[in-house]
Amino acid sequence: MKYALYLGCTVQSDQFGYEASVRETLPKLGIELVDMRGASCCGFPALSSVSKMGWHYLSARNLAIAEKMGLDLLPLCNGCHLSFVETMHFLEEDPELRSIINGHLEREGLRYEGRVKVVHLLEALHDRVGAEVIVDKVVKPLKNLKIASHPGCHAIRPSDLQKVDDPEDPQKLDNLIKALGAETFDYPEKIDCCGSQLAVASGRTTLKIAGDKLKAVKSYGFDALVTTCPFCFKMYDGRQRAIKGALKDNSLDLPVFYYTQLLGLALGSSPDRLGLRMNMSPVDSIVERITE
Amino acid sequence: MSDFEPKIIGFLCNWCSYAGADLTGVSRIQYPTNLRVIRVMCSGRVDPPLPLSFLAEGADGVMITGCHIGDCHYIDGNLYAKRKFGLLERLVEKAGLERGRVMLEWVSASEGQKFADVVTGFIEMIREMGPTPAATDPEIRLNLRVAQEAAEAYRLRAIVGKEEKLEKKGNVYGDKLSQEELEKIMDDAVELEYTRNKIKLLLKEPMSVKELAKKLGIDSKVVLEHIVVLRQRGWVDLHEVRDHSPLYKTMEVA
Amino acid sequence: MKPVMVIGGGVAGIQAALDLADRGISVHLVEKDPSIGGVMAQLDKTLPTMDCSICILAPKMIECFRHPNITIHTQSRVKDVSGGAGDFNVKVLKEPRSVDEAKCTGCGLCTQKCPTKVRNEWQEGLMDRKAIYIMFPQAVPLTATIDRDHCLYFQNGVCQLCSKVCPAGAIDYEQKPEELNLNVSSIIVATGFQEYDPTELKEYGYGRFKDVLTAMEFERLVCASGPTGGHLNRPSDGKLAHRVAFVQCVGSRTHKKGYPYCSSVCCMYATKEAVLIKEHDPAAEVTIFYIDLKVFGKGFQQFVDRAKSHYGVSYIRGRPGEIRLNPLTGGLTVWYEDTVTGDVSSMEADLVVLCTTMIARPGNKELTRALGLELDEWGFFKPLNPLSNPVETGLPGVFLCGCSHGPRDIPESVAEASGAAACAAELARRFA
Amino acid sequence: MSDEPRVGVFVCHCGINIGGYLDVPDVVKYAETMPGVAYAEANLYTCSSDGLQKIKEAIKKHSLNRVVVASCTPRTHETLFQGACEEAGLNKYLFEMANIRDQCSWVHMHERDKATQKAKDLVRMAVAKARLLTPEEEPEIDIQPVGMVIGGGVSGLTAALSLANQGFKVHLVEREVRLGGYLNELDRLFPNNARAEDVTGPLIQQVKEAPEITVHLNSTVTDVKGFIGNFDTEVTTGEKTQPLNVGTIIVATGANYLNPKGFYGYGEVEGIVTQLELGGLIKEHKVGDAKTVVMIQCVGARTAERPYCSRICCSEAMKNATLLLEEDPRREVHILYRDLQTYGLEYTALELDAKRKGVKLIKYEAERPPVVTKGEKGPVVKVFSPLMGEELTIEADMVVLSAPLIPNEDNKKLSQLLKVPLNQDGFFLEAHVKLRPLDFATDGVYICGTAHSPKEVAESLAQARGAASRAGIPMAKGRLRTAAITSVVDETKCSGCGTCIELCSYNAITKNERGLAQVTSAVCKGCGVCGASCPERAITMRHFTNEELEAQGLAAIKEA
Repeated sequence: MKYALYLGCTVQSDQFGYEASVRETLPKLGIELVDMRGASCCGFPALSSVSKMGWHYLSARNLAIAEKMGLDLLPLCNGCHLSFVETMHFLEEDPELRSIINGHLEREGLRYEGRVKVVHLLEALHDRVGAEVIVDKVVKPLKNLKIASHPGCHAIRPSDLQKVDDPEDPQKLDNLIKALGAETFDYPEKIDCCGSQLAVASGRTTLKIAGDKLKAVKSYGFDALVTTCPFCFKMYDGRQRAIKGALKDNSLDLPVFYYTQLLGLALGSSPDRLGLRMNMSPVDSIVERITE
Repeated sequence: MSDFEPKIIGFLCNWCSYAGADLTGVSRIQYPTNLRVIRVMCSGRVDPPLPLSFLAEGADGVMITGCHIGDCHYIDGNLYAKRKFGLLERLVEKAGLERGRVMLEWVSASEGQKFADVVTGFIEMIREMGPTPAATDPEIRLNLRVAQEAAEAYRLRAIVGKEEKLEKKGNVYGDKLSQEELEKIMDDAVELEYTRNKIKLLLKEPMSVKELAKKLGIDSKVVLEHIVVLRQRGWVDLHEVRDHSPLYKTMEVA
Repeated sequence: MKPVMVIGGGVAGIQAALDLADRGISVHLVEKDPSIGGVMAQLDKTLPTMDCSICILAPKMIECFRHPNITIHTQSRVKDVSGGAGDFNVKVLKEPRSVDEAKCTGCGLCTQKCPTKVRNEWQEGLMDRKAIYIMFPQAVPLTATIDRDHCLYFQNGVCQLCSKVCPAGAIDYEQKPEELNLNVSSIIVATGFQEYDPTELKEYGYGRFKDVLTAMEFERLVCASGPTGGHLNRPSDGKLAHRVAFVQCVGSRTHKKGYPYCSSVCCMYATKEAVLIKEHDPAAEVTIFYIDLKVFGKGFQQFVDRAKSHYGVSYIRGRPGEIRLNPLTGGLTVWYEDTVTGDVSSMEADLVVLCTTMIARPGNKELTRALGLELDEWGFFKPLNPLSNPVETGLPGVFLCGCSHGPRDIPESVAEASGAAACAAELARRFA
Repeated sequence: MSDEPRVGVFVCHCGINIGGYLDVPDVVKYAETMPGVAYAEANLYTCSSDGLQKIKEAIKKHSLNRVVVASCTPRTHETLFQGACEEAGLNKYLFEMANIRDQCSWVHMHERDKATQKAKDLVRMAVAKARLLTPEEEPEIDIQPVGMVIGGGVSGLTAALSLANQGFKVHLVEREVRLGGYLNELDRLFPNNARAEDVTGPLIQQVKEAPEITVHLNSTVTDVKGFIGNFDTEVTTGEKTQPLNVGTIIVATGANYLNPKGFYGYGEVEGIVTQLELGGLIKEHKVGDAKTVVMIQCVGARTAERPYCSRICCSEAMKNATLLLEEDPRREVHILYRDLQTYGLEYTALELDAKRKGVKLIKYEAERPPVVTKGEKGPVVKVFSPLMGEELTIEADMVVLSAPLIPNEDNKKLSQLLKVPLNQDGFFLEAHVKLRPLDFATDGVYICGTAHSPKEVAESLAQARGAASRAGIPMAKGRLRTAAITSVVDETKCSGCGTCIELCSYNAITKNERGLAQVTSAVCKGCGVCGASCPERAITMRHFTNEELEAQGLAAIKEA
C-alpha cells in the first residue's frame, strides 16, 4: 500500500503532532508514504470562497501531481479531502471547466485526467488495512478507556459526494477505536460540527458550539475525544482553554487526540515520536495510563 | 369465607364479548371457574327481570358485557343495555343487595386479556361481599321478586325505553332532558313502583293499611295513596272490613 | 357460470369474493400467506369509529371460509395465466403446509410443544412464533403450518415433536407442492401493499434505536393481542411510553430516498394511533409531525378536530431532520423545524413512530409477467384509465381493487372490491 | 316431533384440548342423568366427519328431538353441527351448544375438578335451554329483479349500466331534463385532462341504448313503501305520478357546489371567479391576458360551520393552474392553500407537475386567511405566509375561489322517504364506515358517488360499480332467506305505545292498521332490543325467548 501523502496547510503550519504520528504509525501498518514534490494548498476554504476557478485549479493541480506520481492521494485533512472530492466532481460534470483548468496546468507540464483516487485516512485504515489487522498489531491495548469518536463533518458530508462513511451513522472511526482495545459508543452529538468554520464570522458562537460538544462528551463519561481532522482538532485541543473562558466552565478538561496518536501508543511508539507533547489539552494522565 | 365459591352468571353479546371470551381461551389466559355464560345476540337483549330472578334464586352476582360504545353490531344496542342496567342497579339496591352484585362492562373481540381481568375482578369483588343474602334471608328473596315484578311492569319499562330518545331527540314537545333530570325521574319512578309492587306482593295475604305501613316501614298515608293507585290499576281490591279497618288483597288475575 | 379468481385475501379480496359468491358465482380466493385477512387483521382499531379491526373483519373471514361458493387457496401463488376474458387458464402453485387441513382442528398443541423459535412476522417481529405455527388466533383457515426453513425436521431430520403431540394426526411431512390448473372467467387483483422499510433513512435511527417503530409495529404494540397485551411498554426497556412522537411522510413525498407520492392514509392512522395512546394514558404527550394534514376523507377533519380538542393531541408542521438517542437515559430526541413558527427545536420522546408509506408488493412483478400486464414505475398495477376506468386494466377480464394499484384506505378498497366484483359479474354473464 | 323433549348430548374431547383438562366421561355420565336427556356420548372430535355421522345416527336411533354439543365455540362450529341435525331431519333451531373448550378447559387448565364441574353446569344450562327450543323457519321472500337508480350523473349512469349488464331491469330517475349531472358544467377533468363530455357522452349513449334501462327525466321519487325485494315507489314526472315496484334502490343523487357569495368579495369585486367558472373560461380561452392568477383553497370549507374537507379542490386547482400555464407560460399562478390534499399516485403527480410548470404554492393558516380587496387594475390579495414569516401582497388580474361540494338540498327529503340517515354534514350515511361503505343499514338501499361525500370522478365510478354489485346480489338470487332469529309481537299484549319502533335501528317495526306493532322479519336483525324494552313484554325473540334464557340461568344456579 503506497500513497502520495498530502499534508495540507494546517498540518504543515501548526499540527506537527498529526504529521509526526502519521509518519510514525502508518508504515507500521505496511503503508508506504511518498511525499508530493511541489504540492500546494488545496484552495479550501479561503480561496474557494472568493474564486471557484482558483480553488479548482489548486485542487486539480495537486490531483494532477498525484496522477503523475501514479499513486492514490492520501490527504490528512478532512477539509483538503472534501476539496479534492468536490473538484473531481465538478471537473467530471463540467468538461469545459476541466479543459480550462488543464490549460493552466499544462504550463507546468501537468494534466488532470481523473484517474487519481483520493483516499481518506479513515478509508486507508479501515477499508484497506482493516481493523482486524490493527488488532493483531496492538501491543499496548487501550484498556478501560472510553473514547468518543468525532469523524468531523467534511469526512462524511455532503452525503451524495462523500462516501468515506455513512453521513448519518458513521462507524469507521469507532471501529478503529475499538481495534485499539478502547471502548466507544454512539452519542447524540457524535456528528455535530466542531464550529471551526464559523471562527472567522463569530468567535463566540464557534467556542459555544465546540464547548457544548465537549461538555456533552464529558457528560457521557468519555475519557477523551479522538478525530482525524486538524481543523476539528484545533478547536477541541488548541482552543480548549479559550472555550473554558467563554463558557466560564473550568471543569471542561477533556483530553483530545489524533487517532494516529492513540494508534501509535497502542502500537508501542513512544509519546515523543507521536508529537503528544504538542497537544494542548490535558492528555498526559491518559498517555501514562497507556504507556506504563 | 375462603371456601366460598360465588355463583356468577354472565350475559355475553355474541359479536364482541363472547368472541373476546373465546380469544381468552385461544390465548390460554386463565381465570377463576365461577362464571357461567349465557350467550345473547346483543347486550341490549338483557331484560332486567332476568338478572333479578337469578339473584332471587341465589346467584351471587350477574355480569353483562357487550361491545364498546360505537362498536355495537346492531348500531346502538349497547346504548340501550346501558339504560336497562341503570334500572337494574337501582332495583338491586332497593331490594337490599349491594349494587356491585351486578356489573356492566364493554369487552371487544380482541380483548382476551381484558375479559379475563374483568371476570377475575368481578369474582374477587363478589368474594369480598360474601354469599348473597338472598340465599339465607327470605325477606331479601321476596324483595328481589318485588324488584323483578317492578321491572316487568309497564311504567319503569316505558321510561327506560324512552330515555335514550328523551335525552337525544327530546319529547313530543321537542324539549330534551339532561342526564341528571333523567336520573331523577328514574329514581322517583323506581321508588314508587318498587313500593307498589311490594304492596301488591304482600297483599297476597289480606292486610290493613296499618299492617302494611308497619311491614313496609313507611307512613300509612303514603301507603293509602299507593293503595288508591293500585286499585285504579286493578291490582288490588278491598277484601273485607275487619273491625272497622278495611283489609286489601291482591286480585287473582291482575 | 365459470368461477372467478380473486388474488389476495386481504379485506379487498375478501369483499370481492363475498360479493361474487353471495350472488352465486363460485370463487377461487388465492392467498400467499397461511391465512386470509391481510394487513387489516393486524391493525388494532380502525378510524374514525375506533372499531376493533379484527372484530369487524373476522366475521367476514369466517364467512369466506364457510361459504359454499368460495374455495380458499392459502400459501398459493399464481404462476402462469393463459387465455383471455371469459376463459382464463390459471396455474396456481400451492406450497405444502405439512399439515392436513382436513384433520387439523387448530388446537395449537403443536405450536406449544415445538422447540424452535422464529421471528413472528405477523407480530411485526415484536414477538416470536414457533416453526410450526398458526398465523394468528383468528386465522382462517384455523390450521397450523410448518415453516420448513426453520423446522428442525426439515433442516436436519430430527425432532418430529409436532407429529408426536398432534391428537388429530394432522402433521404430514410428506406433503408436496401442489399445482392447480383453474379455468376462470375473470381475475380480480387484490394483492394489497406492504410497508416501506425505513432502515435506509439513517437519520431516523430505525433499526439502530429500539424505540423507533414503524406504524405497523406500533399497531401490534398497542393491540390487546400484541406482545404487551396492548400496554405501551417501549421495546428497549419495557418502560411505559409517555411521550410519543409520530413522524409523517417517512419514505413518501420525497425525491431522494423513498417515493414521491403521498401515501394517502398516514395522517389519519397516525391520528388514530395518537388517540389510542391518549385513551390508554390521557396524560401522555403525543405529537404528530406532518407536512400537509390529509383530511380529505369522510369525517376525517372532524376526527382530527376531536383528536386536538378532546384528546389534546398536538400537531407540528415540519418533517423532523434527525432522531437521536441519549446513551445514558435511553431517551430519544426529535430534532425538527416548526415551519409555521420557523423555530428549529427539539423534543424528548420515549417512543417515535415512523408513519411509513405504502409501497407495492414485490410479488406484483411475477404476477404481471404471468398476466402480461405492465406495472407503473413504482410497481403498482395500472388501471385502464385513471379517470374513467379505475378498476379495469389493459387486459380485458382482469380487474383491480384495493392497494394493488396505489395507496388507499379500507372503505375505498372495499368499495372498489365490490366494483371489481360487479365487473366480474357483468363479464361472467356475458360469457355464460 | 313429539313435544316430550328427548335431548341428545355429545361431549367432545377435542383431542386433549378438553379431555386433557377436565373429565369428559364424568360429564357424559352426569348428562345422562339430566331430565329430558335421552342419550349422551363422548367423541374424540365431534366436528370430524365421523363425529357428525354419530350425531345423525343417534338422532335416528334414539329418536332425539333436541341436540346439544358440548365442545368449542358456536361462533365457528354451530352451523356445522346444525347442518348435521338438518341432514338427520331435525330442524336446526333445535340445536344448542355448550362452550366447554374456549370458555372452560382452555381457561381453567390447572383446576381439573372445578373445570369438570363448570362443564357439567354449562351442559345442564344448554340442556335446560334445549328442552324449550322450538323449530324455526327461515321464511323466503321474492326479490323483484328490478333496480332503481336515483340520479343521472356519472355515478347513476354507471350504476344503471352495471345493473343492466348484470341482466336487471333498471329505472333511472333524473331530476333534471338531461343526463350527465354536474359533469355537464365541467370541461377538463383531472388527473388526465380528459374532456367531461368524453366521459359522460359514451355513458349516456349506452344508457339510452340499453333495453333494460328506462330513463325518467325531469322526475323525482315522491314515495317509498315496503322493504328489500319489494319497494313500492312512486315517481313523479311533472304533473303525473306513476307507481314503480322495484327490488333495490341505489342513491346516486350527487352533490352541489357552494356558491361562495360573501367570501373574499366574490360577486362584489371584479375579477373573482370560482374554479368551476374558471374551467368554463379556460374552455372558451377567455382567460385572456390575465397574467397574475391567485387561487384560494378551502373557501367555506374546513370551517366551524362546514368542517369537512371537500377532497377534490386541491387537485382541481392544480389541474386548472397547470392548464393556465400551458396556455401562457408567462403567467404567474399562485395557489393559496392550508393543507395540500393531493394524495395517492395520480393526484400527487398533478401537484408535482404543477410545481414543475412553475405554479407557486403559498400556505396560509386558517387563523389568518388571505384578504382580497379592490385595487386599481384588479383584485389585490394580501396573505401572510408563515413559511416566509411575512405578509405578501399580490396584485392579481384574477382571483379563483375553490368552493367545496355541499350536500344536495333535497337529501333530507329523500333520506326520510328511504328511512336512511344523513351524517352531520348532510351527506348520506352508510351502514358502516369501514366495511359497508356502499350499503345503508336498511337492506336493499345503496349509496354511491358524491351523495356519499365529496370525491373524484374515478372514485365515484368505482363506487357506482360497487353499489351495483351490492344491489345485484339479492336480485341475482331472486329469493332472500330471511333470518329466523327475529322478534315476534303478541298482538294481544301490544298496547301500540311505539317504544319498539323508536328503538329499532333497522326500521323493522311499524304500526299496523290497528295501531299495533308489527315486525317485518325480512328486515329484523334479531338483536332483541325491542323485546327487552317492550313495556308490555309483548315482544319475544325467537330462539332467545325469556323462558329459554331464564331456564338457562336458573339451571346454572341449581340442579333442576
